[in-house]
Amino acid sequence: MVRIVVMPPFDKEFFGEFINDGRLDLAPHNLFDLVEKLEALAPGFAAIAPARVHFAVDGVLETDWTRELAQAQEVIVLPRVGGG
Amino acid sequence: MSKIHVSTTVNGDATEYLCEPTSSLLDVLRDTMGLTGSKEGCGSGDCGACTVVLDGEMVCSCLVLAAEAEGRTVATIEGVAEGSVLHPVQQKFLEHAALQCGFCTPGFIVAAKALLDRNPNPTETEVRYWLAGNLCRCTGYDKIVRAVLDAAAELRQERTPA
Amino acid sequence: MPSTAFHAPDTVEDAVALLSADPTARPLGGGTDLIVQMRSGRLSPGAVVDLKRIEGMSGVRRDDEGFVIGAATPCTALKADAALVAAWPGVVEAANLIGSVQVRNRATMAGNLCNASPAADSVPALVAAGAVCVVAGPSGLREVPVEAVPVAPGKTSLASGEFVAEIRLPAKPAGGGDAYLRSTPRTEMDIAVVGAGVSLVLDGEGTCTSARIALGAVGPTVVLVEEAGAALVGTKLDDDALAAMSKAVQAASNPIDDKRGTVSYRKAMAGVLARRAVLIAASRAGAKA
Amino acid sequence: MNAPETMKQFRPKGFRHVGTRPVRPDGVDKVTGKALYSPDFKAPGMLWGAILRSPHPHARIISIDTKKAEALVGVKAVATGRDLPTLESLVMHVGEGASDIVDVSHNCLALDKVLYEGHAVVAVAATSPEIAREALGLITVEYEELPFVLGVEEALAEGAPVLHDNVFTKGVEPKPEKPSNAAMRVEMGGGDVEGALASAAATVTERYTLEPVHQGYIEPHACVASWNGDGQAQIWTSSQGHFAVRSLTASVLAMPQSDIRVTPLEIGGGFGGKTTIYLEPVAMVLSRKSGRPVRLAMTREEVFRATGPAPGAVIDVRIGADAEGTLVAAEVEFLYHSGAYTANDAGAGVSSAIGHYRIANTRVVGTEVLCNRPAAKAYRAPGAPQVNFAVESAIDELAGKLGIDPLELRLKNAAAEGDPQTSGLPWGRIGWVECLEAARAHPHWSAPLGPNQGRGIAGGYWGNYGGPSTVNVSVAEDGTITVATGSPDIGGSRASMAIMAAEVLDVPYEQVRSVVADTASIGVSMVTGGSRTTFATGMATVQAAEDVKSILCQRAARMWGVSDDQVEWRSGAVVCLEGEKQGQSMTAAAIAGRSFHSGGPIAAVAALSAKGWLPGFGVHICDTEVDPETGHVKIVRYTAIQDVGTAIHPDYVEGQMQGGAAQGIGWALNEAYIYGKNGKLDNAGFLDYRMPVASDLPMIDTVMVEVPNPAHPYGVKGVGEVPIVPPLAAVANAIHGAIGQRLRDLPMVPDRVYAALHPEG
Repeated sequence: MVRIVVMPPFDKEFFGEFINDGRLDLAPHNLFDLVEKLEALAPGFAAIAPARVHFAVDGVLETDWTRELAQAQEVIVLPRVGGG
Repeated sequence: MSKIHVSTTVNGDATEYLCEPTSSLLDVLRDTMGLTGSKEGCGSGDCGACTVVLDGEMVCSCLVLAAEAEGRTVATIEGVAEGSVLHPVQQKFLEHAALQCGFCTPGFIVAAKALLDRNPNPTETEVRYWLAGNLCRCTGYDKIVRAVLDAAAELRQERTPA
Repeated sequence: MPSTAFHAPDTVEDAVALLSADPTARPLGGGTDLIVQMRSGRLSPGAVVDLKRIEGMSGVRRDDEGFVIGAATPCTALKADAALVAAWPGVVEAANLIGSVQVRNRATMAGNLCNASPAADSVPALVAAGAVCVVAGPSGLREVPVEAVPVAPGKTSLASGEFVAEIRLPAKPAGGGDAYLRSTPRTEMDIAVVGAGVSLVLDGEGTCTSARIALGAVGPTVVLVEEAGAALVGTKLDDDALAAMSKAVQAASNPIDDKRGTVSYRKAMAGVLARRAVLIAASRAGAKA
Repeated sequence: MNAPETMKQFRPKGFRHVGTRPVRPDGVDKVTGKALYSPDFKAPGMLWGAILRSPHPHARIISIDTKKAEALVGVKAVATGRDLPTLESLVMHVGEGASDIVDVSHNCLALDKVLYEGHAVVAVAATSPEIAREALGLITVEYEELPFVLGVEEALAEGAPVLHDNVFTKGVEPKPEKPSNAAMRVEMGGGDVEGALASAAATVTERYTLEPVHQGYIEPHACVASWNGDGQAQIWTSSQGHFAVRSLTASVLAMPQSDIRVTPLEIGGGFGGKTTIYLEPVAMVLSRKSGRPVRLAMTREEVFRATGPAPGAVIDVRIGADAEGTLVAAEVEFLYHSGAYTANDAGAGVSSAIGHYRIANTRVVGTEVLCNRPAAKAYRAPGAPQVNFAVESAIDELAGKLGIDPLELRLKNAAAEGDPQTSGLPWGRIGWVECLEAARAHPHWSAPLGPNQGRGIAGGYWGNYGGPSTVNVSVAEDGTITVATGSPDIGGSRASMAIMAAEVLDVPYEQVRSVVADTASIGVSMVTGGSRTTFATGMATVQAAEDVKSILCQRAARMWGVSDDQVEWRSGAVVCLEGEKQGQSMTAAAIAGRSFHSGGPIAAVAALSAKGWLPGFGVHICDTEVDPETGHVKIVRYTAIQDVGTAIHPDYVEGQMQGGAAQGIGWALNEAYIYGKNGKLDNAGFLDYRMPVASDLPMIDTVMVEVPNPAHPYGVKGVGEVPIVPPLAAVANAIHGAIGQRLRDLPMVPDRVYAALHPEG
């Protein structure tokens, strides 16, 4: 199981009822799989994820969603910040 | 209203053009003559990107009617270098990285050259006030002012051979 | 869209005729207001009459009474006339606060006056100096005090077919000095939030024998504050006199709140700038610091 | 946090090119007026477009009559919002910040409602600009005026006019049942803020406000589009990302991206404001209708009225420390102007507010608020300067209450590598402490002050970014190198790319030329924004140059008949290490000259999504002199200190620091969108939108602190955005130092400073 921590605004926007102790426990094999699993919980998440979401795997932002999560402890789902 | 025929001199070349009575000199330079080095940043004389020298004085070409140029002489950024040899102001802008996007640069160079043509040894404050009609949003002016002061020093050296 | 004709007459008479023929026609001096207004669509004159090809319209000359400044004389050209600078430094400085160098190489005091902005920089200085306009029109030439030209923002007292041909400044009076100061958020390229022009005369003892104080941007037109001048006359510009002058200036200020400043700030600045300008004018008049 | 060991790429060694200051390759064109910017481009047979814009801040479009305009001789096409396809909602992140493509479309041409004064309604194309403008005057639009709202608090008030009936606040639970102007709410933090504030030795509770400001690039938006009947199109435009222009335009027009070729023209400044589109789909539609290329160009007034300002804000801060100056709690709640459509700055505001301090108890809440202003768009570190102004002012106020030096208070609480950010993620190898220490050691910090002068300090940060870039490095037959990127060069990146490629190949800088290629000539690259180009496109340049180097080595080895490991790249040439050719060397020119007979042309493409970017930190010191009688503020001395990772081309790094500082000073002192009571913008021009001019500023001293990024081969960290973050508070703190009064509302124009000095009026 990987600990999935969903940061605002996505916690309340999508997953409010599923989050216990600030976390979800899922077993995704990579980040694409995670998006699919989150979409199953909250339809609409997958559509906005590429534009609005960043993932951090064990504390490091990861832009490669094929990244294997077999060894990962924690994935943080946080808002993507745009630059100028 | 029919167009107006104007004979003028641009960068040393005798030139003729037809213009609308309300066209600005900038419009004609850019759209009729293809001299797009002079830029339109505001169209109201507030940014200096269209600075040219008209009969020896620098002006915003967006605030000159093209018809007014009859019989006058106009100097634009395209005439600052002598052939492929850059004017010291141009050279110093490159050496000091005094441009980032470069859009305001032609106006600054024409204005800076106009300053050094009459004041070979300006102070930093004089440079800053002289160039206050030219807006730059990229550089914070620091490297521009340094480039102009350095160009002035080089021009002074050229004028007084050792 | 009505089209605009362009004319560049050689004589005052031709210019008057062209302007009289079309009430929407506008004289063109430096164009730094007119062309902006045309390009923005605020103004669509039927004709533009360029005054710069008329002889005598550009440049400064002396006559028996003082200085004659052609209507098409750009502000920077005023600085080149040493006698004018020596006599009326406040007027020359005021004209050279307008816009940028590029703008001042075109802009004229006559245009600054006829644009009729209450914030025009050169106008308070001209009013304080007692300048007079020579207005050309269908019935010939007439003289008008500068302060009588603007009547409201954007409106002048000039009749159809008339234009300002000259601005006349008197010779510098003995013991005279003038100054103009303005407040702007930026150091350059700005419109006066408040402007104050002062012209005064001191006698050999340092007593003020006459004073004219004019303010910009504190009312619909530039105002000549006679009470403020009167507060200085007969004094040696001591603190009490300056305070009375500032008070009179503030009392005469009736500004608006707008994007450039608030009523309270404008009133306060009118007093501060007038006092500072008086001190500069006095020092130019030869007062001992 | 730092990238894992596997991503470590930094090669600390003596550089030959990195850190030098050569002239940029595009320099001569730019000082001679030859460089072609957006408004300079002409296509044969081109028509001139113009756009009719809404005179109302909020209104329903009842009808549009364009018949008279269409009948005008010379008018070739007229377009309204009805000419754009109806789209399904789709959030895209092609530029910087996410936008719903439906909003992008409606912002290009309004459909049923206009949402701000200046909103585009009808476009025409004609044979001359004069005819196009005349045609606009012949169009009749019937509006039903609606109540409008400009302020963020007013927009959230009960009974406020609601801009969109399909916006339900994102990020709140339960989901709202009614639409509102609160587009999105983001909250982060943890711990017991109330408890910690109650026990703090000193607290500051204040409100800070800012007005929207414009990016202020000098080049107005412009483009030329040519859309043929077969569906293929070309667009010539300047932007911060021509691939973003392509994907957004294709999405708005529901057409394949490969049918659009976007050629990037030189860009005259962007600062975030050119990461989106306004004109391109409109010019495309006009071109399709007329069968001719069409130019659309904005006037300066249109730029102000219709393109993205940065959001203004209302920000409430509560912050407390114990008697020793350890920060114990901070709460920041802010409302950002989103303008006409949902913008993106709240999330960045939340993560940019207080993450630079170690604080156990925090709560940061940001809300995006819709209002009848132009849609807010990215502006250099979007969302950060506003909230930083509030927090860094409050820190200064707290230092005053505690009697602790403001620099020491910051240093005492400064977050370092491993400390948590607001999101909980640990900081990587950041240089914040190093910047504060550099500030303390700088002579400016201890220089004496004159009468009426004051000194302020502030620190700030920006997260930076990596992301997708494509670079093609190719070798000409004579051995010279061309680097083609998909990243628009907005301030010298061609020079930086050439430096990095020359460094890899160990050849003279002049032997490498760098260009920006069009969308058909290079792979997809994200916008030049987010301070990502030198980092991410630089990483791709290094990788492609490395690949080219490998190919050159392989070719030489094959020509010598040795194996690849028997050759080595030294000083810009391949050297044979073994065999009968041992000691011989072959230059790139020698290899490339024979490349056609040794396997073909030599080139390599690197297409990557760069990871391992690190945030940047800056500390600015500002001295002001205030005229106590007039409230005029003069900046008398300014020093910007920043962790830049490694400065590839130091001139352009300094230039970013100076330019960002100048923009921040403008924001602090003078810049603001000023509206009339009628809901119309009152200062849509450079005369009354008062950006700093040369005489307003002193020299801006820079100190580049280099704490290299372990994940980049040359240690690069983004530098462009950080420097606009600290100046707002640095100036406010300096004014406080000069006059003993605190200004909490920007801009700090003379009449506000005067009012602070003379509260009696």
